[in-house]
Amino acid sequence: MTGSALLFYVFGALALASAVLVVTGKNAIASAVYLVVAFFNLAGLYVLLEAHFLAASQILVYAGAITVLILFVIMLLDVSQLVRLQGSRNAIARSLGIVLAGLFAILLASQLAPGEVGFPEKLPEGFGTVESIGDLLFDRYLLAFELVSVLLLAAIVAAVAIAHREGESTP
Amino acid sequence: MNDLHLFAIYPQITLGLGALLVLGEGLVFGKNRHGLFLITTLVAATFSLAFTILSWKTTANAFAGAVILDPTVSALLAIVSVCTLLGALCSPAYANRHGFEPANYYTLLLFSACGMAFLVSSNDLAMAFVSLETLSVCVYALTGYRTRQDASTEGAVKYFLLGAFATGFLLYGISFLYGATGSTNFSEIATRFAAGNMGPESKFAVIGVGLLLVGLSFKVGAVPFHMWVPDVYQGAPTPITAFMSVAVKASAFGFLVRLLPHTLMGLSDSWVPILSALALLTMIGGNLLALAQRNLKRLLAYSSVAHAGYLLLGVASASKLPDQADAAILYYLLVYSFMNVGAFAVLLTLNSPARERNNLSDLAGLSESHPLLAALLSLFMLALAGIPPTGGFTAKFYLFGAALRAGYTTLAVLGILSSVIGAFYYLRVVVALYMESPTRPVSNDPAASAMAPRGLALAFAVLLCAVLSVELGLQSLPGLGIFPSYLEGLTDFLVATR
Amino acid sequence: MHEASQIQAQWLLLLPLLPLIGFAVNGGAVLLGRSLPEKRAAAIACSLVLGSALLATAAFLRVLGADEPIHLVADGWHWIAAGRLDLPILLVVDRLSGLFIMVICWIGLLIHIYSAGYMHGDPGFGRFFAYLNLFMFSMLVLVLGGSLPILFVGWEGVGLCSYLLIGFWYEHLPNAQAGKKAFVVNRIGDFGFLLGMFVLFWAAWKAGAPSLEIQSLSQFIDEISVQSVTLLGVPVRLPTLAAFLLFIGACGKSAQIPLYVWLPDAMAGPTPVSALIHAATMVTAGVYLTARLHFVYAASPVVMTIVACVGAATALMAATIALVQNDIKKVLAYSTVSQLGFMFLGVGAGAPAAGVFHVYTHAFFKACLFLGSGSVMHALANNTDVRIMGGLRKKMPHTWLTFGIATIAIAGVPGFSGFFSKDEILWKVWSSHTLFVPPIVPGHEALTHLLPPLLWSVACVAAFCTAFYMGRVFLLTFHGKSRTPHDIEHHIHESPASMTGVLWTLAIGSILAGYVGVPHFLGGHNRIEGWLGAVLGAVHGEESATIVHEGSAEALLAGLSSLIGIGGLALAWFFYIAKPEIPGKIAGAFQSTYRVLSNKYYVDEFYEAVFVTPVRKFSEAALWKVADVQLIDGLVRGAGRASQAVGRAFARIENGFASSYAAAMLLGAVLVAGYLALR
Amino acid sequence: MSVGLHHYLLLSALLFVVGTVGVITRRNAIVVLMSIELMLNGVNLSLAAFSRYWGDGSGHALVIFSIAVAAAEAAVGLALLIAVFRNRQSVDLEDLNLLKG
Amino acid sequence: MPVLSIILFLPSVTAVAILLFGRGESGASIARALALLGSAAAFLLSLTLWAGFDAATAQMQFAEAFRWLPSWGISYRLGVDGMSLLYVILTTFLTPIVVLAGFSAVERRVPLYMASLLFLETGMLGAFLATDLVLFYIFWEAMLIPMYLLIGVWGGERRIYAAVKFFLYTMAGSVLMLLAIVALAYLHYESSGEISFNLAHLLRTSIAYENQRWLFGAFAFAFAIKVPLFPLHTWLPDAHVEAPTGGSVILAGVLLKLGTYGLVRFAFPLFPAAAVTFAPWLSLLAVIGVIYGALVALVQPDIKKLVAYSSVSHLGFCVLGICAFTPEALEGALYQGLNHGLSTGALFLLVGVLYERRHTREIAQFGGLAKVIPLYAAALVAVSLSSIALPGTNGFVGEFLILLGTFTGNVPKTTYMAAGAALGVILGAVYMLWTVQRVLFGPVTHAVNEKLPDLTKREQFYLAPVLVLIFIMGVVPGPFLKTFKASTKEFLDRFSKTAVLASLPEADASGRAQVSQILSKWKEDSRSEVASADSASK
Repeated sequence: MTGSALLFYVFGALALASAVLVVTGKNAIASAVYLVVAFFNLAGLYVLLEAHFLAASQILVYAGAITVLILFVIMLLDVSQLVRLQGSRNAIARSLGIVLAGLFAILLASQLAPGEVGFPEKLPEGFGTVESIGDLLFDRYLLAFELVSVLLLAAIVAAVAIAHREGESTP
Repeated sequence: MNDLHLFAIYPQITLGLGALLVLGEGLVFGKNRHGLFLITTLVAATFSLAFTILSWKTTANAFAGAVILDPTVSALLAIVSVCTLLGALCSPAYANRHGFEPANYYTLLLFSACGMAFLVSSNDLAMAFVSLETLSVCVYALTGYRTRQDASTEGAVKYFLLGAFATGFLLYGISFLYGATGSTNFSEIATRFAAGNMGPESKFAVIGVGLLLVGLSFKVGAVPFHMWVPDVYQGAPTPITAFMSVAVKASAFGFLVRLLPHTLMGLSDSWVPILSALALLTMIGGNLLALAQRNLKRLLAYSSVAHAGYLLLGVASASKLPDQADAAILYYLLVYSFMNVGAFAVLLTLNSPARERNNLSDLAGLSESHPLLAALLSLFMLALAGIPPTGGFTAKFYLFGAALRAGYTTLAVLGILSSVIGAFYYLRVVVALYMESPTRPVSNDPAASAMAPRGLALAFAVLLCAVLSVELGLQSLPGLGIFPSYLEGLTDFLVATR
Repeated sequence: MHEASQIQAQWLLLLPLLPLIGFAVNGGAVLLGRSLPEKRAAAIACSLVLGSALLATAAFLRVLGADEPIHLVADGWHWIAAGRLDLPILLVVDRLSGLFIMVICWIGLLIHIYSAGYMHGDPGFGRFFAYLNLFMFSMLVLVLGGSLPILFVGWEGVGLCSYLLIGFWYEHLPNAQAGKKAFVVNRIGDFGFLLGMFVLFWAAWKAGAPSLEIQSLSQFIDEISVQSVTLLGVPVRLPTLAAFLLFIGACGKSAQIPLYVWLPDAMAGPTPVSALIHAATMVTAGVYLTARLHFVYAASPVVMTIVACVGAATALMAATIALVQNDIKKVLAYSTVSQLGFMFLGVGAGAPAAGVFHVYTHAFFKACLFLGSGSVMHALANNTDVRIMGGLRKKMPHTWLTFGIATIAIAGVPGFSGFFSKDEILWKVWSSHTLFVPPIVPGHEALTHLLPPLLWSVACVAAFCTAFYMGRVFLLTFHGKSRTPHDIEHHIHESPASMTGVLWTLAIGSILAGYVGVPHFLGGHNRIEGWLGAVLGAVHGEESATIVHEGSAEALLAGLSSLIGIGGLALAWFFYIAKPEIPGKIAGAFQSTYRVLSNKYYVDEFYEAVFVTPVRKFSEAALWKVADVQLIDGLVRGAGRASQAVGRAFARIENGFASSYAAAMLLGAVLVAGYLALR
Repeated sequence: MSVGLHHYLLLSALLFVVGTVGVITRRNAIVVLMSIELMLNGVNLSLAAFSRYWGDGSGHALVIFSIAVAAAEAAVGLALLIAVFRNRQSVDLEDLNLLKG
Repeated sequence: MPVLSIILFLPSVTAVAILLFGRGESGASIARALALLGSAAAFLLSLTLWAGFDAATAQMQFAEAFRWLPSWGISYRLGVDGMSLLYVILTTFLTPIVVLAGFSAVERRVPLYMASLLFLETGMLGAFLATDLVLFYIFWEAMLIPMYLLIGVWGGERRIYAAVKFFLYTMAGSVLMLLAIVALAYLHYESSGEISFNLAHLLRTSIAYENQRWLFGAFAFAFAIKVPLFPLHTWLPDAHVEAPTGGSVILAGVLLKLGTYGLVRFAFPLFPAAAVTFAPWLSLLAVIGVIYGALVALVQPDIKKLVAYSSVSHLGFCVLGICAFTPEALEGALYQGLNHGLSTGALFLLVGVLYERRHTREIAQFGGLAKVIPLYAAALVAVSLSSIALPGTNGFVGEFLILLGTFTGNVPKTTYMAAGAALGVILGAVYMLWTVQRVLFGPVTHAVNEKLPDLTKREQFYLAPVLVLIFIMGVVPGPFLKTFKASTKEFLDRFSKTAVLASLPEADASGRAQVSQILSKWKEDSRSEVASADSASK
């Protein structure tokens, strides 16, 4: 087992474990923290995949921005413990959901498992670097990239419109 | 870059710039210049429509193949522009009444329209993904725009959470499609699949198609991915319901048509059966579910699910005869826009600050107090039911015609029978309007609101929808197999004088 | 079959048209709410009928004057023309129809005149005459119709008039019910008539001459009679089928078993109506039809035999019922049924001429009897129960005398018209060669030989009963002590001259009418038989050689039948005048028989219980409430309800929880993935 | 044995499914949002793996877009949750069933 | 001059005018006057059609056509031939009468009522006149809306149930027909390379047996619902009972005829091989309907329901006549359609008169009316006589021809069918006369009825033409029957053995074999007729 393989299993196991903890965590803050852990491990996996820029973005945006935002809202609303875990009125759908998720996992895995496909040894020059990604974003994905700015602007407007109380003067 | 072909995205740019303009106006002139924002929006939508028409028969491939322009895209762009126009026209009275902050409202409306316009013209997975999210994010926000109303925010949260959930599937599908082909460009993907003899990737393609179908089924509201539809339609502010019931549907179907029959034709063995099953479930499920509804918005929501089913049948047919089925789908979407917005617009006309009249029982006896509105609402209902001589009939005729032609006889039979169930609940509305006596005294304010200046916009929307709902039934000359021929003539005229 | 020469006579169209004008005038006036004054209404009606009568006489004389049978023909527009069928309006007078129109018009005229007195003061006077005229029209169309559908027009027309006239006093519900019953029972017969007509047309078409014209049918009868089809696996000759079906029609119109039940009830109508329609003319239409289509019947001896048997059975059955009825009109009604049975017996025995002869004589004496009874009712405030009559002889001498003459005539006392015709029938039955039992019946040969004497004896018993009950009625009504309640009694008066005059005319007719058919053995030439025989196929024509030879037998039988008639009357005298206590004793001794007879064999009750009630119950309970509402419509409504229920059930899954929605989406995803993975 | 595409894909699938389980089972809307982020991350991993497989940067670009989208969605979603919270003092999804049927 | 289009749209234009001008205080009177004018004008115009009609040809006359949706092969195409001429006139004839009848019967929302009637007239006329299948379908379906309103707005207690049932029932049948129309056009396209919905073109298409059967099934299903053929009739009693008088008259008078008309115009000629296959079954249903309808009518306590079931019975005769493939029966069936329109229409008008006075339709509520309202009684008796097909009335001509033609027809077992249907002649008399007796005769059982006013002048005015026609058509049916001849001949020519086989493509060997097998069971002696038709056509 090569080093990278070992790292894959370590990062993978940690990511998966923290993901499970996110989902099962009793406390929203704990979940958020586990989420960060998962993100870091994923960043590690990105590195293994030669996606260095992605790894950086992952940490900056996901772990840095999004999770912080989520934590911030949790604190703001003080809803970390708010949700009772017992007495669900929709237990059937939940348990059914778990079964279905299991089925889905099995089906997905059954399609993916057989037949090992390896990675090519050789990678093009500059794969995963900022430059190469930048080239793509400003050439091939220029329009999409520009559209992302629209998206983000729209999201800001939306967030302001919704969260800003004065948005609606009289009911 | 020589192959930018910027003209191909003039409509999209117009819509986006319009949004920025409204935003800027809000900053400059203050946030309550409702009329200004409305006019800006209308102008943007109109220009977008005009640009679409000007480049009507043009085919282009712009931004390194990220977007394309062809007749189908033009038609979809026109539909999106028209829907935006109608949505904006429906808005002012309602927005005023509920004290919406107009600048952000119209900004979001235009941004979502921009997203839709990009979605229907995108020729690249990344492009499609981003534009889809752009429109979704805006529509989530618009759904929850009545922030003080429980229903609105609840609908928005459900929409958002489930939408994001679906986005996960969609993106996963995109990922597998990319994994199967190594490309995100539709043309390249299509070429790859058409070439056949793929290696281990072929399995990825199938997985990708399945996941994409899941994600898109959510967006178009196919059974069993439809469950958000009634809650969101009911919760959303009515103008937004009107807008998204047609615009989101049109753009999502535009994308579906672009993706499945055009791009993934090589995989039709995988998706056609699924799509057929979805179509069947959706047609029957939507109609059956609508039967139990008493709230008109909810009823129309389920009805829109049913219509999605018919359209899905069209998409399935497009696997066999793309041209004819595409035309039928586009025609259907166009007609559907008018008749559905029309129905919502009438509801909006009936709303008053005191009371929203969204229940069937609220409509009782309306034909005596508001004969014209009752007649128009009945017209839209009959159109939705597909009764000639309305556009609803013609649209169904083309669509089921295409399905039959493509060999989906059983589906067509079951679908059209389910439309008989559909007729029942549309007729329920007519029953309430004409055959029941009012349960509560009818207040007079709707008439008053119709007289107000901003009510004028709404009245215009209603009349426009009514005229076109009928016109498309009677005239409906598909030039390009898509649009009435005089529209074609108009385009020629404009192009000639340019 | 000789080819009768045809003579165009468009004026024949006037014959039915005149009464139709009368109907239009009187009916129109009534409808417009301005009924004509009685005198004028009656004058119009009577004069138009007189016109018809004169025309009829002219036509009859024309036919009579010709040595060979001739056809006077009038035709009008093409009534129905479609496909193979072309039905022009066509009226024909030949010897048969000539005789009939004479009877119809003249007796009709007499009854019109009689009615003018009888209906005096009735608020529906104008309406009554309108109906009567309409009847005259229909009856004339029936008789003159040169093709079966035209005949059918008259056939149904008289049915309609009968319906309208029976229910003339519709405020009294039983009258209306009786009218409806008459129409409906007739319709059952019409069902047969229609089908019979179709069969004939079918046969004619197969024979290459698709037509329903009687003349054309008779021309091609040889080709037609060989046509056959397989019905339910049995080969059937079409003429046999047609004859049978048409006989069902005749049974309806002429009140034969099993369709006679309407006629007694029909007495609910005004008495002139009973006389005209339900005695003299309409009810004989069945006989007329059978005679008219004698060539079809001649081609199907089995049906002939059935006709004869039914006729005999009806004659006997009705006569026995008449024995014990106390309603004077009911007795006359059953008597009519019985006499009609005789006519059919004659026709069925292969002697249509004899049957028609009886129709002709019967018209006189039965009309006379009815009108006489009408006269009595007129005097007794419309009472018809013989038990409250008696001793009217003195107070109503004209009525008494005419009624008596008619009674003697119907009883078959020699010298009176009834004797000649009835005796003729009895003789023809006795000597019949056409009665034939089909080979499928075991012992058919013996039966075939046995049938004539058997039918003859049945007829004799019936004739005896006839004489007896007629004597009974006559005696109970006019002789003995008056049993009339006092309040009515002092009203009793002889009827006005317009009525008695008619009675006398008919009474004289009842005596003299028979002399056109004096049999050979009495030195007569039986002219009517020969005369009619020429057009009615002269079934016995070739027997002229044997007439002399069999003359003695005929005379013997005639003597017997005279004895029967006189004996019956004498017995009645003995029972009701000499020993009036005997009938009660007999009734007491044979209580059950008496009850059965006075309840008319419970046939009405039987029909009610077996057909009417079950059909109604079945229709209501099974067809409507179960099959229609619950089963067929239930399926429809069930589909609707099921859709709604399913919709509601699914709507319940839509429970508002985002997790459910997500689960549903995941379910969809699993299904999609499952399909893709497992396909 | 070397770690290949399939390993990454399986891992990404597991992450995705864990996310879906979270979406369905959790009642706290914020946790649901986090679960969705997990799903998206699972997808991102597969994209990166495919990118590595093809030696092509498009996958990376897609991940970038995905991250941006996730950010935008989080912003709007959290804003909506705040609005809901203001109305009902709850972000329990089981309280959000005014609309149903 | 596009006279057909003028007749067709004149009522609609009037309806629009009514909606525009029929407002305010005098709206009702304006609406009434306009409606009467418009419908009467349409009637007079339609008479010119008859005047200019050439009975010698089976061609579409007064034909109009322009390409409407060329890329879909849909054209606006109108024409009349012998099969439709009299039905067009029946429609235009009944509408003014119904308008008149509605003068007093309808007090609420008069303009809407009149407009609905007139729109309905356009719908019905369009369905009779259209010779393009899509155009036909449009009118066929559009017609439902005004009828739906007529029942639902001005109907009785359960009007909504009845209206919705009527609409959905009919629609369920017709949507399948729509699919069949489209499929037919595609089959035509495949064989000829041009897309067309023109009836004349489609009639020339040869269609495989299998397809013929399916398509015929869809067409026949739609039409059978409209007829209504047993067991698809259950919408009719509800619709009739609940509809206002005018609605019932139009429904019985014209709408049902569209069912039989559709069979002879479309379903049978388009798919001859399927028609000969299914005709015996259709006749069986028709005969069941004749008897069943009559029996159920017998026990109805509600007079309108009774008439409704009687319609099931009468229309059974029509279908029977169509399925016999003889000229007599077919002409009889067409004629019977007209008769039923008049007599049942008149019956409903008369029931409406009573309803207006007493607001009940229960037979038990009446009795002895003949004395109180003699004129009415006379009219009711006359109409009943037509209904029970007394010779001298129109009803007889129709039933006689149908029964005669069916009895001697070619189709196996047709003789039994005719014999069974002839039972309906008896039953018809039973229920009709029983009803007449219960309503008119006997003593006056309810004191309220003592003072009923007799027919008013207006009522007399609109009833008189119907009554007069009933007798004219009974006595002089010639001019009416004459118009059918050429078209019926053309129709029947399509059902000669060779023609039926020619409707199947050469390649469809098994289909041809099956159809030959079926045709061989037809009565041998009918060949003479068929053979002569064949030789004549060659």
